[in-house]
Formats: sequence, structure tokens, C-alpha cells
Amino acid sequence: MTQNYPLYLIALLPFLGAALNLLFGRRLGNGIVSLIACGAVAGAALVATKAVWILGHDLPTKGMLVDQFFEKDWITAGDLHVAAGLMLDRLSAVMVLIVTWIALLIHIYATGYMEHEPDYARFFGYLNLFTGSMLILVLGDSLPVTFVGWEGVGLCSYLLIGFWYQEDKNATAGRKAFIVNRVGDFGFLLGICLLWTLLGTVKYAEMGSLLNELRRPFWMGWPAGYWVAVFLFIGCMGKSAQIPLYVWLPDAMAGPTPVSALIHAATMVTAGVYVVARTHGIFDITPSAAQMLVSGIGAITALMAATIGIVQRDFKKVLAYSTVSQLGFMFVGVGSGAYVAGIMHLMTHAFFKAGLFLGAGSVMHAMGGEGDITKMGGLGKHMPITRWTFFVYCLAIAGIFPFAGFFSKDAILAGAFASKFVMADTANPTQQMLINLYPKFLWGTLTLAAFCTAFYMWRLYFMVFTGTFRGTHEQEHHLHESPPEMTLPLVVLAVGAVLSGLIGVPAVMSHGLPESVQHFTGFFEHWLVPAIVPASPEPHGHALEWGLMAGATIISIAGIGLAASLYRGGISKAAENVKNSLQPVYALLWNKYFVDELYDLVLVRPLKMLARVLWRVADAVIVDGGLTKVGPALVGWFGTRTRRLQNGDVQRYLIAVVLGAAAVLFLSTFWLPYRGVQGSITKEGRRVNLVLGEGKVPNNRLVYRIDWDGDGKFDEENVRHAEKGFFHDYQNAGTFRIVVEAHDPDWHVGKSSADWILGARKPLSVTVE
Amino acid sequence: MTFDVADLQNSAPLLLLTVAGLVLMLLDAFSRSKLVGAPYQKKMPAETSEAYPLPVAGSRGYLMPVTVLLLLGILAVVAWLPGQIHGDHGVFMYRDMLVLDRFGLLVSGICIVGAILGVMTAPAFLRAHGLEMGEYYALVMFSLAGMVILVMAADLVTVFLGVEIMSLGVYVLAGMWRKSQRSAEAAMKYFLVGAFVSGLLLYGIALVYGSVGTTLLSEIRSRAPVFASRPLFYIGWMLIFVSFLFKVAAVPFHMWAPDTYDGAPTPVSGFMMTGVKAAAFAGLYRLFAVTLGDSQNALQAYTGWVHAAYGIAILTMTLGNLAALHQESIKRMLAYSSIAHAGYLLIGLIAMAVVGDSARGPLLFYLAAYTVTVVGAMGVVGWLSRDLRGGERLTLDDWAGMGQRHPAGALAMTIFLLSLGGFPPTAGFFGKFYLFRVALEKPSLLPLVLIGIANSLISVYYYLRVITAMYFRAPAPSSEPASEPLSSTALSVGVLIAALLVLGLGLMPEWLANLCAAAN
Amino acid sequence: MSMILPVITLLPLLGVLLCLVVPREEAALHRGIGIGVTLTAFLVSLLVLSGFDPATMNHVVKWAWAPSLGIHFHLGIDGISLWLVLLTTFLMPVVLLSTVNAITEKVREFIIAVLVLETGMLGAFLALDLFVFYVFWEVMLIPMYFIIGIWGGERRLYAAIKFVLYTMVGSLLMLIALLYMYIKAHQATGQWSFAYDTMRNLILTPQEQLLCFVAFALAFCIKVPLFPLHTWLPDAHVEAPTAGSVILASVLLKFGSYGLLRYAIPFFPSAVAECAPYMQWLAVIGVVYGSLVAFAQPDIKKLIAYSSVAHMGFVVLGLFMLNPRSVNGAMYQMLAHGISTGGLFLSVGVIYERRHTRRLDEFGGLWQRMPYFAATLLIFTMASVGLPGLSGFVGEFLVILGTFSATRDAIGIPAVVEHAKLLGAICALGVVLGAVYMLWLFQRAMLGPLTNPLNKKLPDLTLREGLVMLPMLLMAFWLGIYPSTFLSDIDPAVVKTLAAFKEKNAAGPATDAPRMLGSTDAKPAADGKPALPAGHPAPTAK
Amino acid sequence: MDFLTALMTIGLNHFLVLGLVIFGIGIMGVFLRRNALITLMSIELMLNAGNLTLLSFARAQHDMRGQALAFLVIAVAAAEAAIGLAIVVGLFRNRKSTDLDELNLLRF
Repeated sequence: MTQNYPLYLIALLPFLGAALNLLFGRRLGNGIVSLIACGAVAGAALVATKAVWILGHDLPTKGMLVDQFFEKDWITAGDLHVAAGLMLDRLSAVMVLIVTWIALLIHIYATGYMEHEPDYARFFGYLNLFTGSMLILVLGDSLPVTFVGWEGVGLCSYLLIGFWYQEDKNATAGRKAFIVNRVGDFGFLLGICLLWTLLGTVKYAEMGSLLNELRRPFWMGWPAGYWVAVFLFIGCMGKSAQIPLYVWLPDAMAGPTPVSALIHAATMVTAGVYVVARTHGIFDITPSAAQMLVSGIGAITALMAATIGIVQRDFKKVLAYSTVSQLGFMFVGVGSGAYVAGIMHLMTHAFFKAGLFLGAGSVMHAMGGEGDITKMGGLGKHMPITRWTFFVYCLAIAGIFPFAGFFSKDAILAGAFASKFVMADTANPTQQMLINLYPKFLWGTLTLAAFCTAFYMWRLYFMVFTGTFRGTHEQEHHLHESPPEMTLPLVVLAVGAVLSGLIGVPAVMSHGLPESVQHFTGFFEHWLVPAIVPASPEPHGHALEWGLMAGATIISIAGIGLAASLYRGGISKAAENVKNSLQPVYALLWNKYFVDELYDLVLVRPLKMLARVLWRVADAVIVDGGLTKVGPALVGWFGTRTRRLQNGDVQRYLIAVVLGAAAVLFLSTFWLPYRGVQGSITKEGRRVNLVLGEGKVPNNRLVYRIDWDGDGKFDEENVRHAEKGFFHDYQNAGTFRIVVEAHDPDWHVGKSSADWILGARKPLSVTVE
Repeated sequence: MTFDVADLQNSAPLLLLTVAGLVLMLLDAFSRSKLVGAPYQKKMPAETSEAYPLPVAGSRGYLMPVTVLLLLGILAVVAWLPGQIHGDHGVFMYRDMLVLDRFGLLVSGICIVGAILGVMTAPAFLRAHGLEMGEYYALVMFSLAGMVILVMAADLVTVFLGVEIMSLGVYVLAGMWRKSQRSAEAAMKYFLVGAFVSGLLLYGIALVYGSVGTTLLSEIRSRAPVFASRPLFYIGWMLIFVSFLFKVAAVPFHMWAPDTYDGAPTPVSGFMMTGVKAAAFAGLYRLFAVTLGDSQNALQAYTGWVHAAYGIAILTMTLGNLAALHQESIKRMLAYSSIAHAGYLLIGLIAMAVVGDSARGPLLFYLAAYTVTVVGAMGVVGWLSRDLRGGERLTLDDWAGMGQRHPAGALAMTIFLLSLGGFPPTAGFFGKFYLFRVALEKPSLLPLVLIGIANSLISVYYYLRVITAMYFRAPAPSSEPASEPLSSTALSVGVLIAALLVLGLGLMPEWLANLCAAAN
Repeated sequence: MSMILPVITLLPLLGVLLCLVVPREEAALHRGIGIGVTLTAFLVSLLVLSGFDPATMNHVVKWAWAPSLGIHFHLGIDGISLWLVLLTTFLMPVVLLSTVNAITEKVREFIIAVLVLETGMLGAFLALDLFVFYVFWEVMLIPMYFIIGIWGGERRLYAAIKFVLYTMVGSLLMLIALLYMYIKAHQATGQWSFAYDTMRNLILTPQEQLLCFVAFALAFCIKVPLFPLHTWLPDAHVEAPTAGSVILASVLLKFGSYGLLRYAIPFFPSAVAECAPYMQWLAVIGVVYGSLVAFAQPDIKKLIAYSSVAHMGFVVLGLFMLNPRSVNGAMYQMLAHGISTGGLFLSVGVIYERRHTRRLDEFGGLWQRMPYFAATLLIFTMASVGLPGLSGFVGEFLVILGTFSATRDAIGIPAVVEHAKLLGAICALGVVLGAVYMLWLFQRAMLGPLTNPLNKKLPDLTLREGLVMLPMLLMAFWLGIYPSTFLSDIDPAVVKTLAAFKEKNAAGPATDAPRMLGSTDAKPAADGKPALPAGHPAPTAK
Repeated sequence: MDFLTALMTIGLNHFLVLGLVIFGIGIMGVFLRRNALITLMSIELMLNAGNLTLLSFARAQHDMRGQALAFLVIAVAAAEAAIGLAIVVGLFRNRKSTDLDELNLLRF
């Protein structure tokens, strides 16, 4: 089942490349830097491919390759043992291939795109660092190891978004990405902790058999598994830019375009999808509230981002929202149990979205960095390769047969439509009906999103590549096709965007084809099911499935058609009219539903305010003031007063001596009666003994009055203490209050036990039977 | 009436001190001239500040080494005498008027060591301020003799005599800086209050004598239970108590102390803060902890002095520290701090009564540590604060930057201050540690210890203020010349010895602790 | 008998003597002595590692100091103190190297202060006798006071005295508690002893435990510093010179948490059971509060100081969750904080030396001028933020995990784990906030346009500064990448400590008189013979 | 006659009261008088009151210790007076005044 394989090389090679480039890159030429960077990734890709080959060829379906970075455990703390282990199973194999090969392509692309960058080496260092971290993420054999990669890619994302740090905007965008991701990581971390708390392990391979533990009710009526899933999904929301944590991704476009392609489209942002698939056992636990949450968030995100994408003018922003939207698709896939569909969309999306970004980079490269699509137009004739590859990508993302997007998106739609959510038995009919309707809601939302997708992608395509150029003359003069190191990846990715879907053709379509072809077209499903993830739910009946496919295609074509009618040959009057007539909607979309502003208002500002208040008020005044100002001030005040007593008048000193002497006299006599009424009580039948005075020595200098029965009259008066103390024989049973008064005849001071609590600090009373 | 020759041997320290005092007086009288060298001038001509004639050594320079040698000899005798005590009890002499026991010898030793260090640090100061007089040494000797009488006293008569002999010498010493108004005022105040309290002491002794019919402490001890309840005895005893509290400068009988310590010549202040206090505590120990009340016979339950002492200890620690808090003059700050330390010592005394004999060691150790530290500190004060125009530069501002100007002195001062503040590894720390340890054995003393601790904290503040001034602050920009530290080998050596003792007792406290614990 | 521990403890004092012999003017020579001595101490301290058994005391020395009072110069090292000691010895040469340009006045005094400080710190980490511990604990105080007061910033007087007074409040109370236990131990065993084992086996009544615990905990929590006792720290950090800040943050603060784990928790199980929830809450409040206040700071050092409050909150939380994961996490966080915050302060020192300001708004865009420095600062920032692969992660992860999973361990005190999940969640929130303020710091200082003309000529790290940073960086990576090095020594000791705690807690508090663990009838025999020491079998008749 | 009888019955208490009265006068003198010399004299009064009490007790108890102490006290008082006067003289030379109220250089 498991076999050792030096998987660490896959992650280590990019890290080495990063180390070399970051440490010494400034001294090396660009050529060597790119050689190191690309070489490292290529090496990783080759090793990874070899490993996947072994996995697919030599091992059974559930087999995996394993490896450990260190002999010993990575973290050992009491009963917690986390190994720095890597594992390659069929799910991570998909990811590893995507990551290494697409990273390689983008590295190659970047050698062209970034050639004029002074910080060339740093860029490639980061990029390699990212690749390594991403590989750790996908290869990690336990949640903590995944988390290491998870955070690592977050760091690289931060660094690369802020790569051009001289501009505050970029740095801020990077910071935003990191912090929003951290919010997600908060959940992720809690998920890990909760999981470990419940299962005692966080290793994927060990979790499966223990998952029943998670069915126990835990909190707020939901089972433990639900909460683990929710926490993990919060992490995924952050990393994969889902509502409400998607806000960082559009801003992240501040980074260089290859970065957007690699990190913010193809690989890193899909990590959330990967994690959900990886830990699907947790999400699958009934009741399927977690799945409903994941798919619901995915669906809404898909639609919302798609609608925003419709109106954006910045090339990369459109693509960014598109990414958010497509990630929503994937989450609907993995959330509704259609894991294969989700992962497959992840893969196809990696091809076409990376391609789209690279295409955007190519265009902006030609435009001198200009990203506003309203200033482009008619670029197709200047940049044919870019244009036609872009055309392919757009078809793919729009989901036109037989491009990759068609198969994967269709699988998701079908999966969503067919999904079954199970809730607690007690769900009342209304709830049950809503639950039953939920798959339809998902399907409907996604279909709408698919329409928007088709529309905005083609709007983009038409506005950029068709019509007439709307930019400046100078820009027009410089328009050119990009160099081969940039166009080559475009072409390769375009090929991928065309073909990658073919390994995941739905069974219904391949039905009747030759066995070998079926084997190929169902490859993706065979690869993942049942090795890692359960099979996607299939809609009941072929007709329904065909119908869904047809519907999706029609919707997409409608979207393309609408885009063509409005933007073919530039921004048409009709487009302007639509915009003007729907001004409020447009404004809402243009401002991205004011989510950033909302966050600013609800979170950022209050937090800043709170920080200031805590500092200036709580810390400076209350805490510090209370501890370091009040006390010393008080002491200081007394200090001054005390000094002032000493006014230099010697006769005052003498009076002080005499008063002091009086005080000494007073102090030394005053306490005696107090001590005299302290004592102890013992009972012998109805006889109660009372020994007064402190310690062993009876204070025979004092005289006492004793009221034995608490009636206010003293039973004994002016008695002195005998050796054995006082005693009283009670006639009747009952509880009696005893009052003792001590009196010092020499000094005429007295004290009563009524106001001086006797002995054990309890009112003096006695119960006799 | 018989006279036991052994008494001569047993009272040798006392006799030798007296004789030494006489010898020194004679030596002084037969020295050729009076003062040599210029006393300070009223005004310093600004243009000749560099050529300003420094006071030169007088012809009495040899007196200091002679005194030190004599004192060392006497110290040797004191160290030898414990061998003459057989058994647990002391040896009574002069018809039971004095007693020779290890306790008395140890306290005498502490006083003598303090005096030696004080004498070593004094002449440079005296010379610089134009008061180099042979009488100083003789008076120190006589005072010491009084202290020895007091610590060896076994009778109220000798108690009174000891107190008076000790005080008379110190009255004069306090006022020996004749040109200084402050010194005269200090002496006057000290004398007035002291004499007044002598009156109280005498009256108290008379009342006790009247009620018990004897002045012998051992007899009082055995008869006290019978008389304890009589107001006459009671009042008399409290008057005696009060007069000793005055000597140790406990609040509210302390008010003379800051003024006197502040105004007296610095070495004399040091002597008063240590020797007088040590001897007075020995007296308190003998009269109260031993005669009236150890925990065994629980006499304190009758006389209640522990309650009074409890309150006074709290007041003394607290007020002393609070008043020291804002002092600008280092000398005066030390004066108040010495009041506060009397409070800590009172804890030891109370522990003696409440906890028992195990408190003796801590009390004595604290006394020793305190003595060495304060003598050293006052030595440094005299050393570093000399003002060329006369008088002393004692304020914190004057001392700002002392760490740079005079690193050795400042370092020594730092050590002494840290010891006073109770920082390890100094004698002061171990003293406090030892003292609090024994006090904690009885829960009833816990509040006292906690207040002591709180006070330590306050005291840390003002001790550190001095260190802060010396090291952290730059000298205040001023046209006036800074203080000009004295240069004297004896002074430096004296301070060095004190500093080494402070550190040594902190690092290796056990021998002295054992010695103190065994000094019954 | 291995002499390593006394040698490393007292070696710095030898350096002090050397410094006293060398004339004041020879600043370079003094520096050389300082670095040489501390480096030697570091190398010698590495010898400790050979044949190290983390679960027991190694290289124990026990010399009589004042035996009649039960005081022994008793040193030993186990898994809990091992890495803290090595951290100390490791940091000292680095710190001294970092001061070559910063401290140019009174070099001799500075070196002496640092050396004395090192002795104090090592002694306190190694002490197995509470008297010795207290002495060294106090010995640390004065040199630090001088370091802040002499070489500090504008408000150094205030900061120095605040530092001392705050520390003294706690340590004096601790002294009282210590003495009280000493007396009680005497009552229970008939022998005077300050030995750690005696004190650990001493069982007091619940009320006594509570009071003593409060005294100990106050001393340590002030040092940590735990909210709301933290306000001395920002002042001390801001005013202290770089070296002082580094030592303060990296080592001195650790004494608080070390003391809690070594003394306060094992000594008083019933009090811990009572107080742990409060401590936990204060700790998480500290985490959130420190982070938020840090976010508002305009002064870099103050920001880092408040971040220390937050980070040390993790430590205290971890300690008081009382399970092996969280306590391991706390220990690890102590080390990590030592490296990352030390590194941050060193970095601040670098720019402070160049610009003599620490205000964030004076900087911005320094990356352009100082890329190597920026990389260094970035790494320390990320280490502080808790990025996996750097030092901060493992500790925070373990603390959060340990807190969250506290219910898994039956320590017999339900109150301790009552709010475990909530505490863990809030604590995890601290991780988020950590990123907020640290990245804010980094952006304000390093990123953005280089606008301030004063910053346009700043040189990058010099070779010496690089040498200072390099070991810190390496440690940051080491701690992040291969925590096993450290955890394999920490874990057994922590497990053992907790087992001892559990055992003592299970034995229950004393009813009226103190007793020793393992002896049921506590009172010493009437003839004054000591009760049997814990763990010894009763003598059997032959 | 009554007077004589009364005279015959003068006992210990009368002397004690006299001693107390003199002591009180001395104290009040110290408290109230501003002149250093007069306060010195008042202190002497206090000492003498003590002596008187001492002697009364000694006489009443037929014990010689008290009497011996009284002699010592006289000697001490003389020494004290001498020193006190010296100090007053010293003060006067410095200040040209013996008014105690003016002793306020040292305070606070």
C-alpha cells in the first residue's frame, strides 16, 4: 500500500532554488537566475512525474508514496506526535502535477515577462519559494504539514503581491492578503486543534478509521465533525477567496502578472478546494450541514463574483473576480459531494485561468503596463498568438464543448443538481422541503453564474482583441506580440485548456464508445474514485444529464452572444444604454457591493479605534495609571506629609516624646482585655468549660463577667480566672449564647465577647443536649 | 565588701577603653600645636581657586592610627573573652552590676568595629573641615566605654550609667564642629531631648525600683510577675522603654534624629547611627526581651510592651521610609533611613519576645550588617561631599555624575545603598532575610513582616534615587565648582574594608550568623 | 562531579575581574574580553549537551554555602532549563557584538554590567536551591537597572526605576512566601532546607498554598509580564539600549514563565487549581490586548514591547493549561520569542544607530536602501508572526492545540479545562492580530516609497551587523524547521514535571500542619527527629 | 496640733507626689520655656525629681541601692549640666541667641 519514495526532493528542489536566488541572485546574472529557478521547478516536475508514474503504475489504487523530511518526529509534545511527513496519493498526484508543470510554464513565461526587472533574482526566489511551499501543502501527510505549506504560500503571496514594494498600494494589498488569509488560518488552526482533540491524530491516513468519533454531538447541537469542517472551511475561505474572505484576491492583482497566474489563479487559491477534498471524510459526515455550508458559500460566491466581474474595467480585476467565481464553482463541487468534478474543475481551471492571466500579462506587456480594457481594443491583429490562445481559454471558461471547462463545469452543475443533503431526522416538513430544494438552488445559482461568466469573459475578449484601438498613439506604436518564452506557455496552456477536459468526459457521453476510449475519457474519475474520494453523485437518468448539459451550453452561448452583441467591435451604444438604465445596479457592482467599505467600517476602523483607546486610555490611564501612578503618588504624598511633621522645633520633638510615651502606655494596656476574652470551650455532658486568655497563661489580672445563657443578665460578676477556667452546668438542653466581658481593673479598660469575636472567630454559643 | 580580681579581667574591654580614652586625651594635650593648616575660608577668591590652600595634615595625624591600634587591641580582648565564659550563663561582676556574656561581647565587638571604621574615615573629614581635634578620639573611646557598660549592664544602675556615659560623649561629638551652626543646633537638639529622656529614664528607674524594691535585672525578672500589674511598675517600665526607644530613634521618639544626624559632623553621625543604636538595642534586649519577656514565661502578656513595640515598629519603618522618600540631602536621607532600620530591628526584638531565642541571631546579625553598612555609607558621604568653600555638598544634584567623577567612591556608595535596600549579595540582604525568616515563624508577626517588605520597597526607591543621581544623571551645569572628594588613604581603606565586609557578610554570612545565634 | 554549571555561571565574573584589571580607556580590549568570555561560556555550556538526560537534573553540584541554614550552592540542569541556559549563553556574545557602535561610552562598565547580568541569569536558571535562586534573581536586577539607566534613552531614569520597583514588588513577596515555605518545611521535616526538592515535596494547607502561590505568581507574572502587570515593559524596552532590550526580551522575561513552571506550579497544586482559570484568562486577555495596543504604537520598540506582552501571554496560557502539549508549547514559545523578539530588537537597534529615532513615521521604503536588512527584519517579523518554518510557529501551535485539547488530559482539576476551547479560540485570534501589527510595522518601516530625505543615504547592514544577525537568523530557522532538537529535551522534562504536579495534586492539600509528599502523617516525631523525606522507604526492622 | 500630726504622718506617698510634681514642673518647663538655659534648668529639675523619688523609695525600703544610684545621678547631672552649658555657649557663639525657637536650620 505504501512505498517510500524521496518525495522530499519535489519540495526541496524549489526551496534550494529559492535559497540560491535569494542569497546570491543579486550577484548572478539573469540567465543563471532563471536557469536555477526554472531548473529547480523542472527538476521538481520531473521527480513528481516519476513519482506519479510509480504511483499509478506500481501501486494499487489506494496506494501511496510516503516520505519524511526528518527521521524523528517534527513536533513531539506529550502525546502529540507530528511527523514532517509527505505523502503522494492519487489526489495529491493531481495537484502535484498541476503545480509543478504549470509552475514551470509560468516560470518560463516570467523569464520573458520580468526581463527588465531589476529585482529579477528576488522575484524568482519568491516564485521558487512559493512552488516549494505549495508542494509541501499538497504533499503534506497531515494537517499541520499542510498548514506549513499553507502558510508558506501565504507568505509568498504576501511577498509577491507586494513585490513592487515601492508603491504603498502594493504593499497594502500584500498585507491585506496576508491578514485576510490569517483570519482564515485562525479557523484552519482551530480545525486542526479540534480534530486532534477529538481523534488524537491529524494524519490523513490515520483519520479515516476514526471518523466515527466525529459524529458525537459537540456544540450547539451539531456534531463535532461539523465544527471541524466549519473551522477548516474558514481556512479554505481565506485561502480560496470565498465570501466573506474573498476581498484580498482582487487587490492581490497588484503583483506581477505571472504571480497572479500562478498563485492567484492556478495553484494557491485552489488549496482550499484541495483541503476540502483531502479531508472530505469530515465534510461527508451526516448531517450534511457542513456540505451545505461549503456548497452554499461556493454558489453565492460564484454568482456574486461573476456579477462584479461583469462591470470591471481592469483586465486583471475581471480575471480576479472570475477566479473567485470559479473557485466558488469548485466549492460547490466538493461541497455537494461531487469531489471529482470539483478537483477536475480545479485542474481545468488551472490551465485556462493561468492561460488567461498569462494572456493578460502578454497584453499588458504590449500595452506598457496598461490594464484598463476600455483603453484597449483591436489587439488581436497585433498579437495573434495571444489572441487565439485567449480565444481558446475564453471558450474553455465559458464551458463550450469540447473545451476543458465544459466537462468540468458540467460535472459540477450535474453534481450540484443531483446532490443529496441529509439533515437531522427532526427536520420539520418546511425545513425538509428547503433541504430538498437546496441542490436546485445550487444548480440555479451556478447556472446564472455560468451565464455571467460567459458574458464577462467574452466582454473582455471582445473589448480587448476586437474593434479598434482606444489607447494612445504611443501605445499603439509599441503593440507587438510577446517573445517566445511568453507565447510558448500560452500555447501549451491552450492545448491543456482544450484537451484536459477529455480525461473527464461524463460517462453518459462516452457511453457506447470503445473500451479503450472510455478508459481514457473516464480516466480522471477512475484515477480518483474510489482511491481517494467518493464518486460524484450522478443525476438520475441520462436524459436529465443530457438536458443539464444542453442547458448549460445554451446558457453559455447566450452569455457569449450577449457579450458579442454589446461589445463586438468596441463598446456599443447598447452597452452604454444598459449601463445607464441600470445605474444603481451598475454602481453596486462597480463598487463590488461595497464590501471593502463595509469591512472598513465594521472591522478595520473599529479595530484601529479600539487599539488607540486601549493604548491611550486603558493602558496609559487605567492600567499604568492605576499601578504606577496612584500608588507612588499616594506614598509620595504621605512622604511629604511625614517630612513636614519635622518642623525643626525641638519642643515639638519633646512633646512627641511625651505623647509617644502615653501612646506606648495606651497600646500596651489596651490590648489586654482583648486577649482576655479569647479562649476555648470544651463540653463534658452539660458542663461547659471556658478557658480564657491567650495561650497557656490564664490572664489572672483581669476580672470577668459572664452571662452563660445569653439572657442579658450576668450570671457571674467580678470573677478572676482560676487555673481551670470557668465552668457552668446547664440545667436544660438547648443552644445558649455566652457573653464574656473582661475588665482590667488597673487600667479600667474592658471588652466584651459580644463585640470581640472569641477564639475561633465565631459568635460564642454552645449547644448542650 | 570583697573585690574579685577576676572582675578586672572580665571587664577588661571597659577598662581598656577608658584608659585608652585617657591616654588619647593626654597624647592630644601633649601634642605640640593646635590646628595646623587652614580651616575653610568664608569666601573663596574666585581667581585663586586653583591655588586654594588645601588643609594639610595636622600634628595629630598619628592619633588616628594609635586609636585604631588601640581599638584593634581591645577588639582582640573582646574576641578572647568568650573563652573565659564557662557554661551558658554569663559571668557576673562588680556585685552583679555587670555581666560578661557572649551577647554583650558580640554587641561590644560590633560597636568597636563600627568605631574603628568610623575612626579610619573620620580624620580626613575632620582635617578638611578644620576640626581635627584630639578630643574626637578620646570622646569616641569614652562613648564606647559607655556602650560597653550598657551592653554588659545587669542592673538598672549600670544601665543608667551606661546610657549617660555613652550619651555625654556623643553630645559633645555632635557639636564639635564649632564653626557650623548646623552642628551646634544638632548638638543642642540632641542634648535637650537626650537629657529630657534621661530624666524620664531616671524617673522610670525610680518607679521600678520603688515597686519591685531592687534594681538588679535578675531579681526584677523573678519578681516581676508579682508586681507587673501595678501601675507604678508598669509606668516605670514604660518610661524606661520609651527612653530606649528614643535612643534607637524609634517613631515617635525619633524626631531629634534626622536633625542631629544631619547637622553633626558626618563621621560622628555615622557613629551615632551605629554604635549608639547598637548599644541601645542591646539595652532593649536585656531589659525587655530577656528581663520581661521571652515566650517561656510570657511576662509580656502582663506588661503588654510587645503590643506597643509592634505598633512602634510599624510606625518607625513606615514613617522613616516615607520621610526619607523625598529628601534631597543624602545625609538626611540616610538619617531617616536609619530610623526605618530601627523599625526592622524592632521586629527582631519583638520576635525575641514572641518567637524566642532563635530571634537573637537575626537581631544581632542585622545590627552588625547595618553597622558596617552605615559606617561605610557615612564614610563615603564625608568623603565625596566635601565642598571647598566649607560645608558639604550633600544634595542629589550635587552628587549627580559622581559615578564618573569618583568611580571608586560611587561604587562603594552603591554597595552600601544596595545593602541598605536589602539586595543580595550584601550583608543587608542577608540581615533582612534572616530577620524575616524568624519573624515568620509566628503568624502573628506576619503583618509586621509584610509591612516591613512594603517598606523595603519604598526604601529601594530612595536608595536607588541616589544611585540614579550618581550614575544616570549628568552633573548639573553650574558655575560653582563641584565637590572635591577628600583624598586620604585611611579613608579609602576604611571604606574599602566596610565594603568588603558588606559583600563578605552577604556572600559568606554563616560564620557571623552562627556567632550571633550562639551569643546568649 | 561535573563542574560545567558553576564554571559557566561564574565565568562571567572572571570576566568582570579581568575588566577591572584592564585600564578604563581600553574600550576595544574590554569588548574583546566581554565577547571572549561570553563566547567561552557559550562553548562550555554546549558541553552540557553530552550525555544529557532531560528528565533528571544533570551536572548537579551541591556545595555548602550556609549549611546550618539549609542553604547550599546547588545547581543542576534539566530539560526545562537546558535550552533557556543555552539561549542565554548564546545570546550574550551576540548582544555584546551588537553594541560595538551603540555603546561607546563607559564601555568597561557596560561590559561588567552585562557579565554580571549573565551570571545572575545563568545562576537563576540553574539554581536548585531557592535561596540561591532568589539571590541570582536579584543579582540580575541591578545590572539591568544600570544598563537601562546609564545607556538608555531620554526617560531612562523613570524606566529604570519603574523596572526595579515593579520587579521588587513581586520578588519581595516571593521572598516572604519562600521564607514561609522554608519554615513550614522545617516543621514538616525537622530540617532547615531551601532545596528545590524539599520545597516541591512540601504540601501546605489550601489557604497557605493560595497565599504563597499568589506571592510567587505575582513575582513571576510581573516579570513575564502578564496583563495587567505589564506596563513597566514598554517603558523599559523603549528606554533601554538595544542590548538591554534584547537581553530583557530574550532572557529576562523568560524568568517569569520559567519560574511559574519550575516553582509556582509544582509547589502549590491546590492553589493552581483555584487560580489557573484566572491566570488563563489574564493570559488570553494579554494576548489580545497586547496585540491591539501594539497596533496603535508609533514607536517601533514600544510596538515590539507590546508584542512581547502578547507573546508571553501565549506562554502563560500554555503553562496554566497544564497539559504536556501546551506546556511544551509554552517552553518552546519562550525560546522562539527569545530569538524572534531579540532579533527584532537587534534590527531596531540597527536603524536606531543610523537614524537615532524609532518612530515609525520617520521610516518607510527602507528596503530600497537596505535590502539585506529588510530581509533580516522580514524574517524576524515572520518568525514573530508565527509563520511555520520559522521559530514562532511551533510554540504558538502547541499552545493553541494544547489549550484547545486540554480536555483530553485528566489532571484532576476540572476548572482548568473548563473554558479550554474558548481560550484556545481567543488565543488563535491573537495569531491573526499578531500578523496585523507586525506587518503594519514592516510595511511602515520597509515598504512603500522612500520619502524621508534622511533615509536616502542609509547604508545596509555592515559585516559586523551581519555577524550579529546571522546566528539569530539561523536559530530562527532551526527552531522553525527542526523543533525536535529542542522538544526532545523539553518534552520529557515537561512530562515529568506535570506528572509530579499531578501526583502532588492527587495527594491533596495538607489539612492543618504542613506535610511532605509521600508521608501521610506529617508531623515530625515528638522527639524532634525529622519525618522521613519523601520517596524514601520506611526503615524496616532487621 | 493638727498640722503637727499631719507633719508626723508624712509618708512615702507625700514624697512621691512631691517628686511627681517637681517632675511635672520640669517637663512643663522644658515644654514651655524658650530659653535654652531655662530648659536646661528644667531638665535638672526632672533629674532631681527622679532622685527624690529614688531616695524616697530607698528610704522606705531600707535599701542602699537607691541611695547609691542617687549619688551617681548627681554626678551625671553635673556632667550633663556642664556639657549642656558648653553646648549652649557654643550655640550662642554661633547664633548670638539661645532661643530654642530659632533652632530651625535643620528641619523637614
